[in-house]
Amino acid sequence: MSVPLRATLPPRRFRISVTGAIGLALVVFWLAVTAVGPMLAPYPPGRIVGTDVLGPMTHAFPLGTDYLGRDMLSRILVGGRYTISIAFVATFLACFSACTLALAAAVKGGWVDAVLSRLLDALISIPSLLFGLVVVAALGSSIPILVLTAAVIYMPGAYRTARALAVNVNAMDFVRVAQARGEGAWYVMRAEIMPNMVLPVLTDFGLRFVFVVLLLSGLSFLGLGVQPPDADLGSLVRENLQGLVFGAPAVIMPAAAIASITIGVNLLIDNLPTRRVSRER
Amino acid sequence: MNADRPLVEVDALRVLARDDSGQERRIVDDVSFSIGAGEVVALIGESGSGKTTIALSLLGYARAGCRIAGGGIRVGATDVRALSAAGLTGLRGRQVSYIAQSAAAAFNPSQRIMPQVIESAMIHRLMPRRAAEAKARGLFRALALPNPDRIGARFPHQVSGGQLQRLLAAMALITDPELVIMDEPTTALDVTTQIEVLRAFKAVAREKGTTTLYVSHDLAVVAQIADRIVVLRDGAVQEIGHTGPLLAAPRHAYTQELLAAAAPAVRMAPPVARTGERPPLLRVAGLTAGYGGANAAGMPVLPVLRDIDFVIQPGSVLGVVGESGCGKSTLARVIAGLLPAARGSVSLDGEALPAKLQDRSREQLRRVQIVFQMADTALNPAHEVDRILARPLVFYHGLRGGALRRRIAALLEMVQLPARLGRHKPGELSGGQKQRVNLARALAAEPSLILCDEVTSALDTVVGAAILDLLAGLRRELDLSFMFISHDLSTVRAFCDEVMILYAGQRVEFGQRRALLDRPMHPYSDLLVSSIPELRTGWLDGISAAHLAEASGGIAAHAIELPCAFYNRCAVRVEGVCNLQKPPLRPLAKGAEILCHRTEQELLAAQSPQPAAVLVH
Amino acid sequence: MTDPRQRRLSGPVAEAAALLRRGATRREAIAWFAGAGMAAATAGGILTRAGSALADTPKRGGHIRVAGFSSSTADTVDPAKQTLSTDYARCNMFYNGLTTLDGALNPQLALAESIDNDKATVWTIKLRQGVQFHDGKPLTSADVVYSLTRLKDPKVGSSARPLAAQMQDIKATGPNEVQITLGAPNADLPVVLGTFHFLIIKDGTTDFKTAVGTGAFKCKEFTPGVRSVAVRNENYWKPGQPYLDEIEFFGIPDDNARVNALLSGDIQLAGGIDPRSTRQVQAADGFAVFETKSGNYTDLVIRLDDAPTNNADFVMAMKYLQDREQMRTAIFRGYAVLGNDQPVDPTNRFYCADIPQRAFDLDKAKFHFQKSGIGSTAVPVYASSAASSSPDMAVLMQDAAQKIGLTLDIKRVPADGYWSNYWMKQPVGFGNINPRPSADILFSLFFKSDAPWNESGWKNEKFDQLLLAARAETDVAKRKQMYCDMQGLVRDQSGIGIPLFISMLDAHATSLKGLRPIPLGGMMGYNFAENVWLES
Amino acid sequence: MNSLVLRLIATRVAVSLLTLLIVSAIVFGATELLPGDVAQAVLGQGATPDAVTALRQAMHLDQPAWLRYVSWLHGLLTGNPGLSLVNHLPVAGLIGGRLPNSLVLAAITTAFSVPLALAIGITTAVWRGSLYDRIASTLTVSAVSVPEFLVATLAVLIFAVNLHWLPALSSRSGVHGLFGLVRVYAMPVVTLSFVVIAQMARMTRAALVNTLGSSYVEMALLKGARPWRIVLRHALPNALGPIVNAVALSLSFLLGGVIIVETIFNYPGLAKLMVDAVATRDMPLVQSCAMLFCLAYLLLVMLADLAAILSNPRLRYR
Repeated sequence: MSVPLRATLPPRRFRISVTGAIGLALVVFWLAVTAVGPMLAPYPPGRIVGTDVLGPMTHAFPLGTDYLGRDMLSRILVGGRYTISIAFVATFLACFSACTLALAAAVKGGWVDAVLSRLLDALISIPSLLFGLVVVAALGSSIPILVLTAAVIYMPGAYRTARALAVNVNAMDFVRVAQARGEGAWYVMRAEIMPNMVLPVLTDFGLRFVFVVLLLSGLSFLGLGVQPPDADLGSLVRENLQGLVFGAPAVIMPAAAIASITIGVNLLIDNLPTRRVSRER
Repeated sequence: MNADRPLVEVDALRVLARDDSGQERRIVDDVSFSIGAGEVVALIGESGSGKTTIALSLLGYARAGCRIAGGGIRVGATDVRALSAAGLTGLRGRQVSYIAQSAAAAFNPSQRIMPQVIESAMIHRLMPRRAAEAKARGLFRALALPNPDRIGARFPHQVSGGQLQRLLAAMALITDPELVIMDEPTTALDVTTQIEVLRAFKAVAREKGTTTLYVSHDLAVVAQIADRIVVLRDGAVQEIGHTGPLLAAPRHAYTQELLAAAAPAVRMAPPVARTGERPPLLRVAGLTAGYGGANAAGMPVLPVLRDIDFVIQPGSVLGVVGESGCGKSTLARVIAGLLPAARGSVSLDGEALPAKLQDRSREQLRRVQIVFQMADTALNPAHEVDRILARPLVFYHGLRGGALRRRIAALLEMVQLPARLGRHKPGELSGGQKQRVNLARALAAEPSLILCDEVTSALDTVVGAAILDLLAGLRRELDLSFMFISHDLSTVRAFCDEVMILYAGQRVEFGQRRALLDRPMHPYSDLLVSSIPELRTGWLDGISAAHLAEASGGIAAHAIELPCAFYNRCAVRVEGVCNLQKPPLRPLAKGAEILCHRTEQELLAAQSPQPAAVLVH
Repeated sequence: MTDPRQRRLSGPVAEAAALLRRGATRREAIAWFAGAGMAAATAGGILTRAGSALADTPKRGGHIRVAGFSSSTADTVDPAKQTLSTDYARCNMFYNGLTTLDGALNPQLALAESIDNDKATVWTIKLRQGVQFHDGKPLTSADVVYSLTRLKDPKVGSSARPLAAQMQDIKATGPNEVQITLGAPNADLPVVLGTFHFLIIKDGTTDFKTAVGTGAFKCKEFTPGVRSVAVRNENYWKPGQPYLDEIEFFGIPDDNARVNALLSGDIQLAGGIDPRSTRQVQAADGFAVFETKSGNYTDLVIRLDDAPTNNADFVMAMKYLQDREQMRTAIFRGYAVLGNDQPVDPTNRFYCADIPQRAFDLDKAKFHFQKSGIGSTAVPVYASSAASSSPDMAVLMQDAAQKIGLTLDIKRVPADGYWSNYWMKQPVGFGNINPRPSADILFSLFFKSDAPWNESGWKNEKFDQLLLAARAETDVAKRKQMYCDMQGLVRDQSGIGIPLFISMLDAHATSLKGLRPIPLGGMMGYNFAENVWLES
Repeated sequence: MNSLVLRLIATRVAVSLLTLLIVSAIVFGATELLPGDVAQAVLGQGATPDAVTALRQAMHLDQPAWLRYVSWLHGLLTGNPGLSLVNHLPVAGLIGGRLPNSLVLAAITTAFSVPLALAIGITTAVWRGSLYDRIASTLTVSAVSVPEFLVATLAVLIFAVNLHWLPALSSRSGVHGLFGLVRVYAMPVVTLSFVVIAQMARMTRAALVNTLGSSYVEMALLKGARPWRIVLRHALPNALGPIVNAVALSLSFLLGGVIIVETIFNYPGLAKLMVDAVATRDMPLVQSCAMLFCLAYLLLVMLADLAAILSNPRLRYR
């Protein structure tokens, strides 16, 4: 038998590429903002501190002022925490529950798979807008409900991806070995299959994270969102949209913040030091 | 061109590969050899010897992560290393063509065969499409492919593996290249199929005078086809010589080692006491199994095994032999409980095992362990070796803490692995190491019976031999029983006490190991045994016509449902009997049972005695 | 997504309805009418069109595209079922009422040639001669009877039904004469007839896929939620009008999109723009902001009928927490007039300038807050874009409250369903009240103890007595004093905080001429169509 | 075609129909959960209890939910989804007026974005690991991470307000010729493409990278095939299944998920119709729109699956 050579360049172990490092830096930066940002805010995010609305960058207001004359830097620092923590938790919930269901569908197969797949197909096909409206109307608005809504909206999509992965891993012999050992379904799902789909699930997580960040401003528009005076980054862009004409930092800065968060997360995930799942054949 | 000058010259070739840590290391180092026009040269070596890398470098190609770093490669008048990207596309498929190991993977599954076969002729604009197709049909004929006029219209999945391999040869030959590279072209094939493919290759090469570089790990195969042999190890040439002398009198120690591994020694346990007071460990009776749910008669829609009976005595090893698709892996899965049988019973120490996994007790599960063929897929790539071994210890024996660690260390020692490997993941281990971990995991359960499914098939001969040694040692030390599944008769012969031969889901022969050595045999067993290439030149050319006809027959459709599954290929079949009546179970004087209408005498008359050279016993 | 600014304009109709429901006596009604400065109507004299002091001479021809702030499948050209300002604007193109309201909200005759009454109970209306519907049928009393009677039908589901129900009998007394008998006297009937729902349709009309009226424009196309195209009615009864040949009217719910459509030249008039967009409009060449000062206000509503907000000190603290000046500049860019926690705006003749303006005063707020004993309990404040700008106002108050140690927990809820689910149902919230024609109507609808929309649940006997007395009082000076007292009572005792009166803002191309404010709403009280022209 | 393929197709269609039934129950249930009803919505600020009751009776809202569900389902099946509660026009007509607009927008966006996404996906897969790959991958993620209302508004400000090249509003009426079509649709289509391209491109890349690593691609290379021939003839046809699936998922967004674009460009499509209907609690319209979106989604996913089945010769020819 000949030496099996990998078809792709092997990644360097414990080393991260330049793009990955950029991603890591962005993510670390935003995690720091999430952790301590609001403490660094020079002004309360709800206070009108400038006489100029949608004002330019000045010494007093490094990122300008918003449509009411509030300090944008403070608002972004606070909004960043909301956006990141809500989007992260919601995406995590979506991906986690999707993986759990997908694993159950793959391992149990048969009617469990059929029922889950049909139900989630039905759920994914319902416009998220209608879903959001119904949730707001029926359950009211709070951060936990916001997180759950975003999670439920993106869960079926994540399920589709995760199920395909889980079915592939489930076909591997080591799963048969575990089953022949007498392991229960939960162990097989958790310990045998899950570790082998972490990476592609993370990639899916990255893109879904972007969608959730953007969904927040949409849901906030429906009245399901972060409560004033605070606002998530998407809503900051939206509420200052009038400033776009003047190129006001109040609209450009939060948009740049969203872009840097999402790009950072995706760069990092795409450049994670990968582990070979199996030798190439 | 100078007539004395060889067609191909490789001079001081050096290929580098980047490993996981980003370091470059030499995988081919200072390799030089030449191939004369019309000559067949074999590159032989084990995994990691660099033989495929060298072969590919003749096409100016290095796989991703590798690069040709130095040396000269000349094919005909072309300096391969000096070629531009466009020059390389002109070389590939035109001057030098390539036959890959797995034809099934080398064919594009979404295209019909003909356009793929003539693709290089089209790319290089050598001839009009019609002419190319006509030429391809000619090659199909020359390669003894069935239905040469229509096989091109089929899709790859509609054609058998042996046929695909020959179609791949046609693909390589369509442009009349100066050099053909065959990379392990028969390794993935069953032995009976290998014969016809090898013969077809050889016939065409001889007829066309094709210059060939034949890459293989199998000395016996190479002996049939090569004029000269280049022995490689770790990317360096060990020995170059003409085939006959090299096989007869290997000079280099490594070549000698290879030759020794090709004819494995028998690893016999002390004969099992057959006093009869111990009941059989495993009894399988009337077993029928398959896939796709049950039909109205309670039979599986896709039956794989039919009416299998056998026993395994405590401490003995049963070899299960057969070609791909005969149901031997399914048998292991049924015994392990992964696939519930449709009919029949499996009992362990006289106690019936429930068909379904869920119904078996943990103790029952513990006593029967299965070891899969592909250690790659059988070991969870996400877990470290320690964790893989710890799980059955915790699960079955409830070990914790220091006891657990000590037991893991003991297991690693038992399979002769260094303890530090415990912290590695399977992806970082070699094939042999992985297979040892695979075994150690089964041993961790302290089972009574281990089902070994082709555990050496994916390994190099030398590595596989070491695994066999390990198994034999374990068997002695631990009083284990094995069911040893293999398509490779020589390993079975070397390790097993009893042998069962399956054909299309039917047990055609069952007996002591001698059953594989002593005549007469079931006609299929005979075909199987005599199809193993012998380590001498001229074996291939000496195969009888009858043998060849049987070898190229191919398994009949729905063979398992026929009274005798082998009927359509059998040289000694009785029309009107074999195709209508179920053959009787016939005990033979050598102590085996066969499923055949022919009597022992009839069979003995039909079978030629085996050449003594192979008989190691 | 639902347009945040979408709100149900009930208009004068509803409050007049409430007035009648309450059972105004003839005397009361007449007094109210007189108070509104419309004594001439009781004399039955001919009302004349207000002379317009127009600098420019109208030009004929041209077509414009106009965008309102909403658009939905609920768009209708059935006058009885109008709910949104876009409906009003559209119906005013196709239909006429018997009267119309002018820039001072006085009724002027339209399809009516004369209106006479007997004790404000039996009203005789003579119709203008020679008026034709768009299909050529002449206007007759049957059309008027049908249009008005229809409003009373519960199956029609008009929000003007309660009001129309007071017209006990509507009958034709001749081909051009209609007699309306009211259940109780109401001198205000000419005003009522000039409001949006009382436009006249053709007798027997049940299908409103298109509009056939007597209006200045004919309906060429109408697709609910998409657009309508109005083309000039050559036979319009007002000589010389309309000026335009065609008006395409549709809704652009997105504020920015509406302004951008105007600035890119796609439309010539954008209705209801955000104060924040005025800078962009003014910065652009050839565009102008059209401001209509009105009594429109967004108010802080504190329910007085339940704990914990039935606490006078808490209410007072909240009133002092309104930084009116900052709201005016930051939220409304100056397009608002300071309010004084009472609903009568400075343009109203009964506005009481003597009451001292309540200022933003943290010290007083703190004093009252500490006295209230609310302590550190967070007080939820419901805000919604349905009550325009209320989330921003809430944010400003929250910040101020924080400085005195009061925690306001803002609950921003969807505009969708706000009026039925949150308004007047939460202890602290916001409302939005559209312009009303008179102080009496405002007080009667929103502040009297038994008012249908007594937002804060305020009950004050003295106020109720004053309100009834003022309605009956004919001495203007005395009456003014009464209204002054009432304004003072509301300011100091009700649970309502009115920081500002908000101007209605539209934006238009400067080539569009003839826009004059009518405080009933933006876009000339939604009756711009027949009054504007394009300058070439 | 053989019986296996027919059976697979039949199963797939049956599954879709079953899902649609589940969806109808969910949609009906969800709309029932919306508080307030059309009577309240119609009356708005002026909703008093007696007025609401009267209007509710007039609209048959007092019937039990299951009865309305059954009659609604029956109506749907017989092609008669009923009358709008708000303006009493047939729902079918209201939807029929908007559907062509939505379909045209979706079709043009598809025609623009799918080739672009495939081109990005293919080129990044072929040059994987290169600088181009990294830049293109980052750009596609950036594109999807910019809120679409920002993209749309910026486009309007630049191309309509400042340059006057394109109209700020997109209306299909009065559009003449290809140039007119391009003018009207340029901005909405580009905005939507920002949203859908990223996922399609990423999935295309992933699927292609997978097949580009296979033996038959290496074999084609060793036959002397040039890169584009390898990609188009050998890799792409085998990656078709996952690609078509990703395209279908992205396209399903183009019917119901385009509310922001419809709002900003004032384009009279179905998404806006449904939002209006929700605001006015016009349930027959909400339900029919929702069902239409679900149907479109299921149809697209089903077509993708069927395409995957039919493009696989292993299933077609046995």
